[in-house]
This record gives sequence, structure tokens and C-alpha cells, in this order.
Amino acid sequence: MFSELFLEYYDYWFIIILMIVGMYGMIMKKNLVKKIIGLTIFQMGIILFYVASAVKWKATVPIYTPSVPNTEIANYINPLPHTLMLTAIVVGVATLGVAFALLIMIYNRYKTLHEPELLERMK
Amino acid sequence: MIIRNLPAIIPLLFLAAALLIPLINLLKKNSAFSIAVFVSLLASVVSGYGLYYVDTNETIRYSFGGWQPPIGIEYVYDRLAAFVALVINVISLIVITHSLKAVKEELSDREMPYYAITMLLLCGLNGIVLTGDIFNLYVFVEISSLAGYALIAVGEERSPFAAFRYLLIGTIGASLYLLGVGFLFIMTGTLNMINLAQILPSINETPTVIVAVTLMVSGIGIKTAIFPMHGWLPDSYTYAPSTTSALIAPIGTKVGAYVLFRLLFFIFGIDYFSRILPVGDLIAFFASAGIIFGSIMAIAQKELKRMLAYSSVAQIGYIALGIGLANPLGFIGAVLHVLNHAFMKACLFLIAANLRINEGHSDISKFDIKLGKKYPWTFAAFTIAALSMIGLPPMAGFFSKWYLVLATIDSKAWFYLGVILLSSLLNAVYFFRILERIYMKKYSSDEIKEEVVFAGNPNKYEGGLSLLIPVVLLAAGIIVLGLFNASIVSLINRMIS
Amino acid sequence: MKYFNYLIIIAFGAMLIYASLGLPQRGPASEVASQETSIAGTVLPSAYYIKNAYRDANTPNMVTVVLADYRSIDTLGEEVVIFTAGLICYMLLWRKRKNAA
Amino acid sequence: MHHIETYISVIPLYAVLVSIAVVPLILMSARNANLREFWTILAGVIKFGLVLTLAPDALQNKAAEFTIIEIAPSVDLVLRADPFGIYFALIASGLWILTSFYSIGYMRGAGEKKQTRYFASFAVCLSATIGIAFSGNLLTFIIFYEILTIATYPLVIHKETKVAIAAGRKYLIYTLTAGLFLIAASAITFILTDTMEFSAGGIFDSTVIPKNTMIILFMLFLCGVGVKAGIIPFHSWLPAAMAAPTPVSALLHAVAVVKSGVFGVVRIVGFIFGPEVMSSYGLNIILIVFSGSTIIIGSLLALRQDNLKRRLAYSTVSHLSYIVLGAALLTSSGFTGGIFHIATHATMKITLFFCAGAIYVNLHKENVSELDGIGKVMPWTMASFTIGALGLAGIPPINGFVSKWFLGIGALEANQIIVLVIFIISGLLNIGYFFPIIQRAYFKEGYDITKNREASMFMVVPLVITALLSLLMGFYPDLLLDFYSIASGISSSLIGGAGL
Amino acid sequence: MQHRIASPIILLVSRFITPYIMLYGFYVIFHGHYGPGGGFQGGAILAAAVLLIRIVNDPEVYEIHFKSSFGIPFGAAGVLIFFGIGFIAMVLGGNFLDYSYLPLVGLTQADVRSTGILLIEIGVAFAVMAILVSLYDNLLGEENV
Repeated sequence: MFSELFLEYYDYWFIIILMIVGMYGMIMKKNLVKKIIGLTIFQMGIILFYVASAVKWKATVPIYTPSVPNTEIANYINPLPHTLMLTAIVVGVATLGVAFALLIMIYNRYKTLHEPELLERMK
Repeated sequence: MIIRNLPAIIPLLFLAAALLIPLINLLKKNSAFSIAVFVSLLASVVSGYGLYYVDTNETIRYSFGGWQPPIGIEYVYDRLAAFVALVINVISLIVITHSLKAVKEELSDREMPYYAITMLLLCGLNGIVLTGDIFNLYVFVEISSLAGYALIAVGEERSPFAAFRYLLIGTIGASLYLLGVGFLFIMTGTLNMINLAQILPSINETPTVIVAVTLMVSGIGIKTAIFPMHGWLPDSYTYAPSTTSALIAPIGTKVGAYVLFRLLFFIFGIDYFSRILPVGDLIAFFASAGIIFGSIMAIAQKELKRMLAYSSVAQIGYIALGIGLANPLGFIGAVLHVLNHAFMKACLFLIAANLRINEGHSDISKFDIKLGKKYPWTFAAFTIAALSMIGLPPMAGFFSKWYLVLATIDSKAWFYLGVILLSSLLNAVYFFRILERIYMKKYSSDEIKEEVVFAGNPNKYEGGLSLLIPVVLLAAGIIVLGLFNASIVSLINRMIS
Repeated sequence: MKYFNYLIIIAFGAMLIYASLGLPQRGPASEVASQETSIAGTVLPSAYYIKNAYRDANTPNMVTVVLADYRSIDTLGEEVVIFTAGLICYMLLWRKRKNAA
Repeated sequence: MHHIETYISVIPLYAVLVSIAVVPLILMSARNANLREFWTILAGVIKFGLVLTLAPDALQNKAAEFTIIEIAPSVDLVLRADPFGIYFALIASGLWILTSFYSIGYMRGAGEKKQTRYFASFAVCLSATIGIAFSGNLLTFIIFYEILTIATYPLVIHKETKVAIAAGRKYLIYTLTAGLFLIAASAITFILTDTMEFSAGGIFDSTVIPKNTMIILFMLFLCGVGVKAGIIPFHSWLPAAMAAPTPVSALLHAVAVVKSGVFGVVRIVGFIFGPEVMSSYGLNIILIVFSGSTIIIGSLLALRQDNLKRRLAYSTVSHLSYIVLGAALLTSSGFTGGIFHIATHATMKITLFFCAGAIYVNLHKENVSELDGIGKVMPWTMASFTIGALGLAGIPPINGFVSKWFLGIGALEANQIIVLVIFIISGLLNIGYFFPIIQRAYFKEGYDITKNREASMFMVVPLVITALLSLLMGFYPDLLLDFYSIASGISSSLIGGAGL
Repeated sequence: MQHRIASPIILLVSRFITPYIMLYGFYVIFHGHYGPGGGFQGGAILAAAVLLIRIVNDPEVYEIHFKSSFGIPFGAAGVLIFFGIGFIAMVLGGNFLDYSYLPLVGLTQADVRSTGILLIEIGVAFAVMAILVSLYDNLLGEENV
């Protein structure tokens, strides 16, 4: 019973762990760069979650080859989550870029990226 | 052709402007402002006509690429979307028109990217309002959020950190939303809102869907700054450049509220309020806590913009309360308050901007009668907006509160009734504090000399007509909206019928 | 405050685990999201893409077709996001470079 | 309980708007005091004239109605000049003209600053008061009620001293809170009945609503309008607001603001709840308890005051509750007496305030203990004061007696002997706090009386006129404007029986 | 910052390798129809080629190669290609981004769509390349100067 449950859901559970790690980094870490790392891990968890949901046993990548008939849905894995995640990855990259730009601004003004120190210097 | 493509045209107009501004800037410097004004004027006209068309005819459903939903992505231009889009575009038109001096003053050499990003922000917000696809919504949420972070980050010295916090929290919100979308997609296989509304009733009690709803609502709740997820808002609004505050405060969070309307009333359906999850009760509870918290914090502030920011937290609470009460009257109150609050907050933030440009500060403790004498029209507008915020008839603010009061009584939520009434009093406290200073605070003796200098006021028209006219227009708008709210309410009634 | 943060993280994790209990099994092609019609009888996109992407756009890579044709406005949005990011970095960090140069 | 015939007419709207319309003119002629005050008086005369043209309708039980705009679905912003509204509007607009003249004398005499703001706010106040009088439903009533609140604020803080600002804050806190209660109560009414129209005899269906709901609703309404009506324990803003210039106290605290509150109480008792619902739910008992205790406590507090204006203020608190108590009796004579007391109290109290102001401007005396021998210095003023004071004490033949007479009969009709006792005690207390003033003025030696020093004619003439009005209305209650007939007409429309 | 001199080996290798990276980038873009790849990935590889030159060389050199002030306008132009194709379809009577309305005569509808996809992939690649380079320039700009 347990092994079945594990086999069917284990990837979700690893993804959940990944997301929690990301969230931990975002909330608990004091260094702003580490917060961003946490953010990225969190986003990666979500991306993996989508991709994992697209899988079909015994199916192939969603690129049509005449030898594998596309009349049978089971032959190709679901292309939609992959597409969505391509977009989400780009959004993540953009967010990361903006976050770094902000970090550089902060660092130039306060010469630190450690949050308590930063708050101290902002007074 | 225009009519059929209306839903696409409105966001794409702004996108085109954002793309053209850097290109045209290569040929002709300082053209960004005029392009921005022109495009937002065009968008206001188009969305005004669109609202009229949609109201008299039927909802326009527009499928991109010619693919029918759910194969492709569709935009749904119904009365609610048209209404919110019109509010966004009109407010942005007024704020952008006002922005010329403020941007010159605060961001002297960054006008081009500033206006381009403003256009992107508006593109994102309009996209959020119009889209009929939950994943596409995420993309546009990210566009508008990124633009929002940047527009905030170019403000005062502390603004980058405020923007960074906003970015972290906002990205968490967007990611939670995305995760919720993922759960919903796995459970239903579709991303189209109308399809989801058809499919969900049969599976809405499974744990996954419940969690998905929770995640999506809380993700959007962060974007909307519903208490207790408002933490990013006060700093961001305070340290942002004046134009940004005036632009984001009235419409940014309202769009979040709009998404909540869409999700809760149109997709998840009323079932979630009453039977499965106490979403409505939770939202209403947090909203009322936010109303009280925001009002009290606003009283404690010494800086006008910061006070207005906390007041925004409270006012968002009203909208959320209207959503949480989940009855038609609450819906009317919430939608009406989206409109009214957009006008009031835009007016107040523009006044704060004017003060910063003309006086160099917006510090309440320095307000005195001299200021009131020097800027009579500005402060007349301020008075109107303040009275409206307090909820005194016949200003617009009264009527949205009136419907919220009716809604609380209709669902016998006496506690929330008390909250609304109490918050009106708190609003009165912090606005009359300013009004008293402006109209009665005497000069201290050493300032009398300064008064002589001000006698020959070099600022004709209180700092220039370009600063004054938008403020006065918005104040007039508040009164007009108050008097003609019956037609707006009947329009809102048609949205839910 | 620290414990409150832990609480948030734990609550989040617990919520996700609760959600995973209702998720369909991973892998079988009978999964809801891959079907041609939904439980309410409406058309679902994934199956349509697999069956018709090649026919519609003469392009074997289904992901490309979905990305650039069926859901092309998403991709436009994605482009706009990255363009926004570029503009933002330009706006935020531009002054410094000019001064240094 | 017969329905009033209505016809469409724009006159109510004009009557409301005329004084708001002169505000820009007043502001523009800030430099030219004479022109500015000309506008004020012009507006007053026009307004009074407009109301006067409606007066015949009141006797014929017709009402001019004008719907301005549909302010919310199924609720209009509507002005309806029914007899009660016309009655109140006549008093307010008539006395405004006199007050305007008096203000000119007072403001110039006392050398007050910011007279432009003063006259402008005054004009807005009057518009709001007429709006309250002509409101056709609760929402319209609320709108004008809140406008009145805000427009009065600049008048209360006019002197801009610390005391005045504190008084202004107190005033705002009380009235804004009251406004919120009123809004809540109206909203509940709207949800319960689906209408907000004022209709003689009430709009509630007495059979369906549980008693507790009804009592809470009534208490909300009472808090809402009771603050402006000065019912104890909501009264304390009223003495504080005496920091305002005397004409403001006179008009607003004897006529416009407090009378709007009382007007609201009567509207709500007679036109929202209706006498039947009031008595079947026992709501009138609540009202009697509140107003009865207010009468006694107000009079007792008045006894303790040395400041003349504060003494008058507490007297106002007490007398306002006469009107409320009259309505609470739910009898024909009670209503007649109460409503008639709106007019009589207005003429008498405005006389007294005018006198207090004249004394302040002339001799800079504010306290009762400083008034020794003043009767010989300012004979006209003190004669008028005496008339007003005696009238308030209920001594015939001054008009205060008439209203008290009907109130007394009403108490008997309702078998409320205790109310009658309250009236008698309060009459004695009235004598108690007014007589010392008269005694000091006439029988004590104080001032050097070599020369009569009346205040300027602008001030003396209005106060003599109001005193004469009080006196004459005692002989002929229907004098000039048929106040008595209108009052009894209203009460008969509420109770159904014929008025006395 | 002090003037850096790259080692000759690095200079040589980077010069040698850059065209191939670019070629590979174009391959990824155009092969997106038939295998993993597409505009974003190809654009990123192209950007990598440009960035290699930026890392190795001094501003005098790389400014000739790809002017840093062109980053944003090029990006805008790239998105504009995407936008323009959609807009042309809209002007010619279809919905926005409905490639079947593109004025390409003599092709079957599926082929028209395929071409449309190719065109917007080029726009995407162009935009992504320009923006990534611009991001690099702005984020690391002060170190380079």
C-alpha cells in the first residue's frame, strides 16, 4: 500500500520538498541573494511540477514522427505543460534579471546585502 | 473591424506604444511623453466606446490566432471587463497627462524607459482584465508586476529595497497562483475560464481543487494587498516616484481585486462561498481587519503619501469585504468602490505629487494655513476627495459605502457593519487632521517673514496648469460619479444578471 | 516572528501534501488532462494538439506549434516580459554607466 | 392618514439652490463687504419668497415634488414640499433674513475675521437646512443632513482659537458618528421595507418585524438624529459649540442645526415608524424616557451656568426635548404642540441669543453675573430678552404658552400624568434660571447709566422684531403665516383624527 | 578599473568559436520546427556568442561588434516583428496572430502557418538575443568600463 502510494506520487513529494526548501530560503535567509536563490528554487519546483504532470508511460516526446501515429493520444506526452513552462521559465529569467538589477542598486547605495545590516543602515 | 478586434486592440495599443517609444527615441528625443499621452487617450476613447458597445450589444469573445477556445486563448470583453478597463485607462490618461513635470523633476534623464515601462504596466493591467485564460492571466500579471517593481524602484533613496521586497512577495504571490493553475490544469485539463466554470462544479470538493482555489486566491490576494498580505504596499507607495504612486495606487491593486471577482464569482462559483471552503468568510474577516488596521496606521503617519498608502490598505479592505460578503449588493459595492477609490486615490496622490514638486515635501507636520492659502484649488480638490474618502454624501465615496452597508445588513453581518461605520470615523480623524492644519494652523512667528516672500507667488496657477487641471478634473469626477451613480449601479446590476 | 514564519512554511507544505492526495496517478494516459473531452463534455486542448498540430501547421514539433500558434499570445506576453526586464535594467542602472564612462 | 396630493414643481429645488448659488458671488465679492452682504440678503429674501409661494399648499394639504436624479436604483434624490417641510422651511428661511441683518451688525461690531468664509458657509447651511426640510426620503435627508454637518463646521471653529477648534472637533465627532448611525438605520430600513419614502403614518408593516429588531432600529435612529436634537446623553457638543460667533449660535443652534435634529425625530416618529407602530412596539416609552429626562437635566444644568450663552444652550437642550416629547406622546395635541413649539421656540430662543450677542458686542460681557443693571443701559435689548425668557417659561400671553398648553393637553390625552408633571417642573426651572438674569438687569445697580448705549441698529431691530413676533404669536397663533394651522394639519395627517 | 589584457589563447579561441556558436544558434532557431529548439533557445545561444566577445574583449572592440546602446531598440524591434506579424493578420481581416491571413501566395494553409511560426520565432530570437545582451551590459556594465 505504502509502496504504491510512494511510487505513484513520489515525484510530487520531491517537488513539494523542493518548493518548501525554496520557500524556506526566501523567508528565513537574511541575505538578499540567498532569498533570490530560494525564489528560483521555488519557481523550479513549480516548473518541475508542471512537467511531471505531463508524463505518460510508454509515450514519446511531442514531436511528430510518421512511425508513431498521432491518432492515439497515448503515443505522445502532453505538450501543453511544456509549452506553459517555456513561458514560465522566461518569466522567471526576467524576474531574476530585475531582482539582480534591484540588488545592484541596493548594494551601490548601502554596500551590503545582509538584511538586518541593511535595515540598520537605512535608518 | 475595430469592434470585432476591440479586446485585442486595447492592450496591444499600449504594447505598440512601449515598443515604439525606444525606437522613436532614437530619431527624436523627448517624444516619449507625447506618445504615452496619445496612446492612453486613444485607449480611453476605444475602451469608452467598447463599454457602450458591450453594454448595448453582447459580450465580445475574441480568439487569438483564430483558434476557438479552449484550443486557443480567448479574450472576453464583457461588461465587467469593459468597465474596469475603462476605469484603468481613464485614470492612467489623467495621471500620465499630469506626469510631465513630475517625471522631469524626479527622473530627469530616464523619461524614455519610464514611459515605456508605464505603457507596459498598462498593457499588462489591461491584459489581465480582458483575458479569458488563467495561464495567460499569469503572464500579464508578471508583465504588470515587473513594470510595477521597476516604476517603484526609481523613486527615493530607499525605494530599491521597497521594490525588492515587493518583488519577493509579488513573485511568491504569482508563483502560488501559477501552482494553483497547475493543480487546476491537472484536474480539469483546460485553462479556459468559461470551460473551467463548466467543469469545476462536478469536482470542486476534491482536495486538490480546494488547495488550488486557496493558492490562487491567496496568490492574487498578495497582489491585491489584502490584509495581512499588505506588507509590501506602504513602503512601495511611499518611496515610489509621485507619478508611480498615483498610477499604481488607484489601479494596480484594483486589478487584483478584479481578478478576485473573476475567480470567485465567475469561475469557482458561489458554491465556494457557501458550502465548501469558507473563502467568503475568510476574505471578509481579513478585509475588516485590514480596514481597521489600515485606518489606524494611517492616523499614525506623519507623511502624506505614507498615510495615503495605509489608507489604501483600508480601502482595499472595503472592496475585499464586498467580495467576501458574496451577495449582489456586496458585489455592487465592491465594483463601485473600485471606480470611486480609483478616482479618490488618484486625486489624493496627485495632490501629494503636486506638493512634492512645488514645496519639496509632503510632510503633514509642516502643513499650515500658508499652504492652504497658496494652493486654494488644490486643497479644494483635496477637501472633496477627503470628504469622499470619509464617505459623506453626495460624494462618490458615500455610495459605495452605502451599498456595502446594505450588503452587510442583507447578510446580517452586524460585525462588518460596525467595522464599516467605525472606519468612516477613523477616516474622518486622519483627513480632518490635515484639513484643520491647512485651513487653520497659524504661522509660527518666525515664519511670517517667509510669507512676505510668498506674497509675490512665482508659481502661477499653483505650480502650473498641467499639475492643477488633472487634480481638479478628478475632484469634479468624484462629485459627478456621486450624482450619477445610479446609472453606474444599474450597469453593475446588468453585469451580474 | 521567526516561529510564525516556520508556521507559514509548515502550513504551506501540509497544504501541498493534502493537495497531492487528490491528484490523479502519474503516468497513465487515462489521466483527465490528456483526454479529448472533459468530464463536463467540453473539448480539451491537449489531445487536440497531439492529434491536429501536424495537420494544422505542417510542423512536427507540437510544442512549437502550441507555443507559436495555438497559444501565440502567451508567447507574445513572454517576449514582452523579457523586453520589460531589459528596459527595467536599462532604466535602473543606466545612469551609473554614463557617469563611469 | 390620508395621502398628500403631489404635483411636480421646480420651486423646492430653486429654494434649496438659491443660497448655494450665491456662494460664488459671495466669494468673488470678498473685497467689497457691502456687496457681499447684499448677496446674502438677496438670497435670503428670494429663498423666503420661494418658500412663501409654497405655503398655501401646506394648508390645502398639497405637496410640490421634484425628483432631481435617480441616485440609486429605486431611490430618488427627491425634494417634496409637504406641509411639515414647508413649515420648517418657513421658519428657517424667515429667520435667516433677520439673522443676516444681525450678522452684519455683529460681525462688524465684533471685528471678526474671515467674514467671507462665514457668510459663504452660512449660505450653504441654509441650503442644507431647506434641503432637509424638503427631503422626500431618508437618503435625501441623509445627504442634506451630512452637508449641514460639514457646512456648520467652519462656523463653529470660526474664531480659530484653541477652544473653538476643540469645540469643532467635538462637534464633528458627535455629528459624524450620528450620521453613521443614521446611515446604518436607514440601510436597515431599506432592507426591511424596500422603500425610504417619508409617508405620513409610517412605512413599516407592524406585523412582520420582531420586536428586538425594531427597538434596535429605533435606537439607531434615535442616536442618529438625537445628537443634533441635543437629547441627553448626546448633547454635550451643543454647549461646547457656543464658542462660535453669536449669530451662528442663534441661527444654527436655535434654528437650523438643532431644529434639523428635532425635525428628523418628528419625521422618523411620524413618517417612518408612524404612531401605530410606535405604540404597538412600545417605542414611544423609550422616547418619553429620553426626552423627559433631557428636559429636567437640561434645565438643571442650565441653572448652574454663569456664562449667558451656555445657559441659553442648556435651555435649548431642554426645550428641544419638549418637541420630541410632544411627538412621543403620539396624540393629536401632542404633535400639534410639539410641532408648534418648533416655531415658538425658534422665535424666542433666537431673540435671546440675539440679545446675548448684542450685549457681548456692546459691553463685552459674557457672564450672567456681570449683567447688573444692564436693563437701563440697553432697554430695548433687555425688554426683548424679558419677553423671550418669559415665553420660554411658558407664561401667557407669549407664544411659548400656546405650545406648552397643547403639550399639556397632549399629555392628558395620552394619560401620561408624569409628562405633565415634567412640563410643570421644567416651567418652574425655566423661571429659575431666567429670572435671576432679569432681576440683575433691572433691579441691581451696576452700570453708569448716564447714557443709553444700545448696539447698532442692525442688531437691535432684528431682535425687537423676533421678540414682537413671539409676543404676537401668543395672541394670534395663526399670525402672518398660519403656523398653528399648519401644525395642527400635520398632526391630523399623522394621527388621523382632527386637530384641536 | 585597470585595463585588462586577455591572453592570446583566449582571444584566438573565442574568435574561432564564436561563428560556430552563432551558427548553432541559427540551427536551433530554424530547427525548432522539427526538434527541441526555437526562438528563445536559439536567441539565448546567439546572445552567448555575443557575450563571449564581450567577456573577452575591450569595449572598443565589442562596441563595434554589437553596440550596447542598441540593445533596447533591437529588442523592441524583435518584439515588433512578432507584433507586426500579428498585426498584419489583423489588418488583413483575421484575428490577431492568425497566420492563415498572412499574404503568402502559393502555399497551403498549413504551410502558411508553418511560415508564420518561423517568422515569429525569428522575431523572438532577435528580441531575446538583444535583451540578454542588454541585460548583461546593464547588470555588469560598471565592471566592464
